[in-house]
Amino acid sequence: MVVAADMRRFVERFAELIEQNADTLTELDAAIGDADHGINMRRGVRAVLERLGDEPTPGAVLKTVATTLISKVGGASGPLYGTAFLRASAAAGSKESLDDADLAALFSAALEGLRQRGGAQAEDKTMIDAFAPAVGAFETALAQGHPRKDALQAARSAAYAGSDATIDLVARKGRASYLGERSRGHRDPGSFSTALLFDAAASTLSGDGP
Amino acid sequence: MVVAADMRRFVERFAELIEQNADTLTELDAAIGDADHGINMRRGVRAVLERLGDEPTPGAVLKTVATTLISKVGGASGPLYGTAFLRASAAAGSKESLDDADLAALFSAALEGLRQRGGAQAEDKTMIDAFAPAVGAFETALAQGHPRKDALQAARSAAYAGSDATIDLVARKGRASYLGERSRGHRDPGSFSTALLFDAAASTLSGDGP
Amino acid sequence: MKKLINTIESFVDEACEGLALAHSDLVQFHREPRYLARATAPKGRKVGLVSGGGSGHEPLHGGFVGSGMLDAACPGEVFTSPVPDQMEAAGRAVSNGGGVLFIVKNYTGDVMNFDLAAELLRADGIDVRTVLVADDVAVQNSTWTAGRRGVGNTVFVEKLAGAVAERGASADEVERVAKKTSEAGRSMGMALTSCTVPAKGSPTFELGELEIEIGVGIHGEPGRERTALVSADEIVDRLARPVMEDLGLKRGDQVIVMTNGMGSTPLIELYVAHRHVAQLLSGSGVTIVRSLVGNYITSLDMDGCSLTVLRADDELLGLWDAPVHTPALRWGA
Amino acid sequence: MKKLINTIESFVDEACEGLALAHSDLVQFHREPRYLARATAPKGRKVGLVSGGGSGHEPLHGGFVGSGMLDAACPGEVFTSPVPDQMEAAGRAVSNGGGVLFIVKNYTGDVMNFDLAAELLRADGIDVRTVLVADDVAVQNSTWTAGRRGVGNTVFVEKLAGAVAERGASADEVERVAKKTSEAGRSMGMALTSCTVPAKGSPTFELGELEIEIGVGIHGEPGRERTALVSADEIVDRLARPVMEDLGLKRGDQVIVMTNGMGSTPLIELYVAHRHVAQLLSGSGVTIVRSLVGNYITSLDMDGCSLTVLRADDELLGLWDAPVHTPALRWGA
Ligand SMILES: Nc1ncnc2c1ncn2[C@@H]1O[C@H](COP(=O)(O)OP(=O)(O)O)[C@@H](O)[C@H]1O
Ligand SMILES: Nc1ncnc2c1ncn2[C@@H]1O[C@H](COP(=O)(O)OP(=O)(O)O)[C@@H](O)[C@H]1O
Ligand SMILES: [Mg+2]
Ligand SMILES: [Mg+2]
Ligand SMILES: [Mg+2]
Ligand SMILES: [Mg+2]
Repeated sequence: MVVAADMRRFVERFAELIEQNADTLTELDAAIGDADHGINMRRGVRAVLERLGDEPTPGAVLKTVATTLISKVGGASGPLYGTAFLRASAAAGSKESLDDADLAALFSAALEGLRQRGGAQAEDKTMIDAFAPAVGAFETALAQGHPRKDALQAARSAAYAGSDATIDLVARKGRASYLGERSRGHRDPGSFSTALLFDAAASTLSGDGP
Repeated sequence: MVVAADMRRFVERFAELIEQNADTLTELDAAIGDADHGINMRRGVRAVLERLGDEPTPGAVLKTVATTLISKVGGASGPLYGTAFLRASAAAGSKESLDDADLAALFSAALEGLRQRGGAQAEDKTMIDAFAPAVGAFETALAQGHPRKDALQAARSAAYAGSDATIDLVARKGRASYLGERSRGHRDPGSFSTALLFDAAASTLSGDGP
Repeated sequence: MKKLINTIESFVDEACEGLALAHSDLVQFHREPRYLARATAPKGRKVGLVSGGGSGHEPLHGGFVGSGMLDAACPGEVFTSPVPDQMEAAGRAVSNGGGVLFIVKNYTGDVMNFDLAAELLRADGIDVRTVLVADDVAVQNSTWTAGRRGVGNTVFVEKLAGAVAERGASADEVERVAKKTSEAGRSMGMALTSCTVPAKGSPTFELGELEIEIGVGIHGEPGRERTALVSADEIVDRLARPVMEDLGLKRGDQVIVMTNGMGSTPLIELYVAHRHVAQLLSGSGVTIVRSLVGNYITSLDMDGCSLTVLRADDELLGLWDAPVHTPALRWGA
Repeated sequence: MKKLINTIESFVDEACEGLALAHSDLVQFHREPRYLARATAPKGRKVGLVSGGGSGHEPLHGGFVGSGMLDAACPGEVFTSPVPDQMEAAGRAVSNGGGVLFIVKNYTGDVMNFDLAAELLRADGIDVRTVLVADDVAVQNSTWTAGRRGVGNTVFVEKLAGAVAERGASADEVERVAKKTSEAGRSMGMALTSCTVPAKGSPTFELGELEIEIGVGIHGEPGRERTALVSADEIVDRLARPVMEDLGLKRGDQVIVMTNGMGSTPLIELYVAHRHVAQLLSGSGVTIVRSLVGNYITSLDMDGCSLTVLRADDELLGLWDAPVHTPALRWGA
């Protein structure tokens, strides 16, 4: 079961991965965007760590993350990740602990929020291309009876693979879309931060403690 | 004797030396001025070559040079060289040919014009520091009975030596004076173009033909 | 990275403070959430004009706050769209019963953040309209992409919508003028050098000693093509032709033109560029009725220029000539 | 060298053409000899104001031709003072029986070329006065040198002398105001990078990645010291303290301030600098009554800034607020 403390560890791990990869994210954005994705995400997770208090439930933790990202990140990624976390928080409701099905519902609500906010489809070369496969892989693994830990690993791998696959795509949403064909050959920065998100989830939400 | 054709050759040789040394003059000016002395002088001598026609007398040649420099060079060097040539032209008057004494008078009138126009004294680190020694050396050599050719060589050497000596001076006139002590250690660009002027004179005004 | 900067974190706030100090009669600075608003609120039920976007494009938008133009501007971090809190607070501050118009450059981030703010304001019963500026012809348009980037025409939209709002026009009317202006303008830019985002500390892109980027975005986004350094006239040709074509300019058309510097371009060079802009347009029988030459929408320290052409009928021209009094644009006042 | 330029030879002429095309209502361009004059001659026996100097400092001087400021400007080659023919022709064109005032930045070349022109005009019976601007405190003053360089205060002298001339004041009166302004202003500048003169094609001086030049001249002349890159606030300290000291500013003094960009400095950075300028002055009990922040006297593509402070009594402040309508400075019109 995932409790508030697990969710906090997840957020902290995500923040850590963003710190470690901020320059990479910015470099990726420099190639096909405006060179700020790592800076944006880092500003966001730092603010999250500052604001995170003793939220009682996983949903409350996610809510703090959501509102902080919305009011601190800006850019495209702020409202997108903000909306994803907000929907995840709503899906988690006020439950004290989340089981596998809750987690699946939470992921899929987050994905749905991303889609609605950004209007992007698969293969538009956005964070959707990492997020959707990750959510799919998680659900499939659970459906096949794998333990949550393995399902999270599957989600993590699918997210990285999805991010890898953005390299060959031509962007149709976000700043990179202005490049048309010239966006091909570069990884989408948001897909990579999404992979980091599922990476953080895999190492913190397996439900077997820290 | 110096006739109009000699004076034209002098001007052409001066123009040639300026062309060859334009970058050097500009580099010198970059160090303690505004990096345009070579550019200014080149613009001036090119305009002179375009305008020079079939002036009948040495004085007329000098007059064309003077008015062209004044209306084409700008900067400090335009009015300074312009005034020098104008005074030289006045000293030459309408004579068809100039003897040693005429030449000495012409040089000294030019120097006087420079002094009046710019108000600079010896050791102010200006073209005066090449011009005055050159004129002095010319007069001394003639007084000692040396032939004009040798006197011109003496003027040439004195001009280059005078220019060398500006390196150790602190500028008190012109743009370089704004640097105070920091102007020391650099050659004054105008003193070097003046040395080129006497260099050109030495090889063209000796009165023994081209 | 060499800049006049104290810390990366305080950069935008300090610039806003400096602006408000230099123009305290016109603009005041609200720190949390960050926005710049007119020092003196206009009287009556005037439609409130709010714009904003990433910082680094100065004088856009803060330099256009004042009578006859914006009521408030929301500066984001450098090249990062502002957050909804800012537009919400600014919108609330300038809403006077007459409604609020958001002028938004068409970037995904800006659009989403302004949308979130509009949702919040509407929930409180405030009438919020949004006009998108999407004038960069460097980007090939297509319905299934994010559309064109918003660049120089933003200045024109802010001026003309600002003028009609100042006259006390209704929200419908202000929205109409803003949309009409947005549709009547096209732009294209180019870079001689990259810009350097302070937080990144190194140039966004690399250009060779003799390379230029044609169609560059105002955040250093790559453009249509990277090509060899050519003369000012050739550069202007490559900007002006797509702009004129896309706008479908014909003989007899009247235009307002902006030859804009990207931030590090000396004015003397902008005038050299503008000369050929004027030659090209006149050569095509187009009449330039008004011109702006200078830095109006910049990209930090990028060297380069952009061209914006607005087809102006008598209505737009009249609004252009209406008094404006802001830090960066002023006449008739 | 990357510039918006066609040929080195045509550079200045083309920029003048561009200026005149962009502001044909204000300025007309005379090619041979080169000067920019008002498009519409002022009425009556107004004193004609003529300034000029090397090009590369735009908008100075051409951008200040118009009502309430200059009658004509004589642009030399880049960083090279104009030739006497130009000032003679411009002086003749604007002399209307009321006399002519030459506003000359204190550089040997400028002084001598303007002097020659004045001699020629006086020979024709025209009353020519000259005011020298010599405000750069980076240069230690001394009676036996060429004196201080003329920099930012030129903008103030042109504005205030222009305002009083526009009111129809006599040559004596215009000269008095010009001299008074010239004496009441001080400046100092700094460079983050060198400028590149087109004809030379490479930077005038070399600065290391983390070096700056304090007290630089507007032609890239070396300044007081070369030092390590420091914060914007420290840079402003090093400019403002010598300026304030030299001006002998005391509590209660009123000043007009200009935080000026050297050509390639982004406006956002100038505002960061201006913030501290304002803080320092207010902190000393000095009241800033008016401010200019932007590019007013530049050095081609140099990155850096300069500060000009003018002690302004009520007379000068009133003249400052008088209407001005030029390409680069406009209010009340
Ligand atoms: N419409 C969209 N839907 C989903 N993701 C998007 C959309 N637009 C942009 N993104 C994502 O946002 C990322 C860029 O984020 P960021 O650089 O922080 O914002 P900005 O583009 O405003 O600078 C892109 O790499 C992409 O993954
Ligand atoms: N007052 C003066 N008297 C004599 N020579 C001077 C004076 N001022 C400057 N010069 C000379 O002029 C030279 C600079 O010429 P130039 O670079 O063409 O003009 P500017 O200084 O206006 O850029 C100096 O090197 C110096 O020799
Ligand atoms: Mg980005
Ligand atoms: Mg020089
Ligand atoms: Mg961004
Ligand atoms: Mg010079």
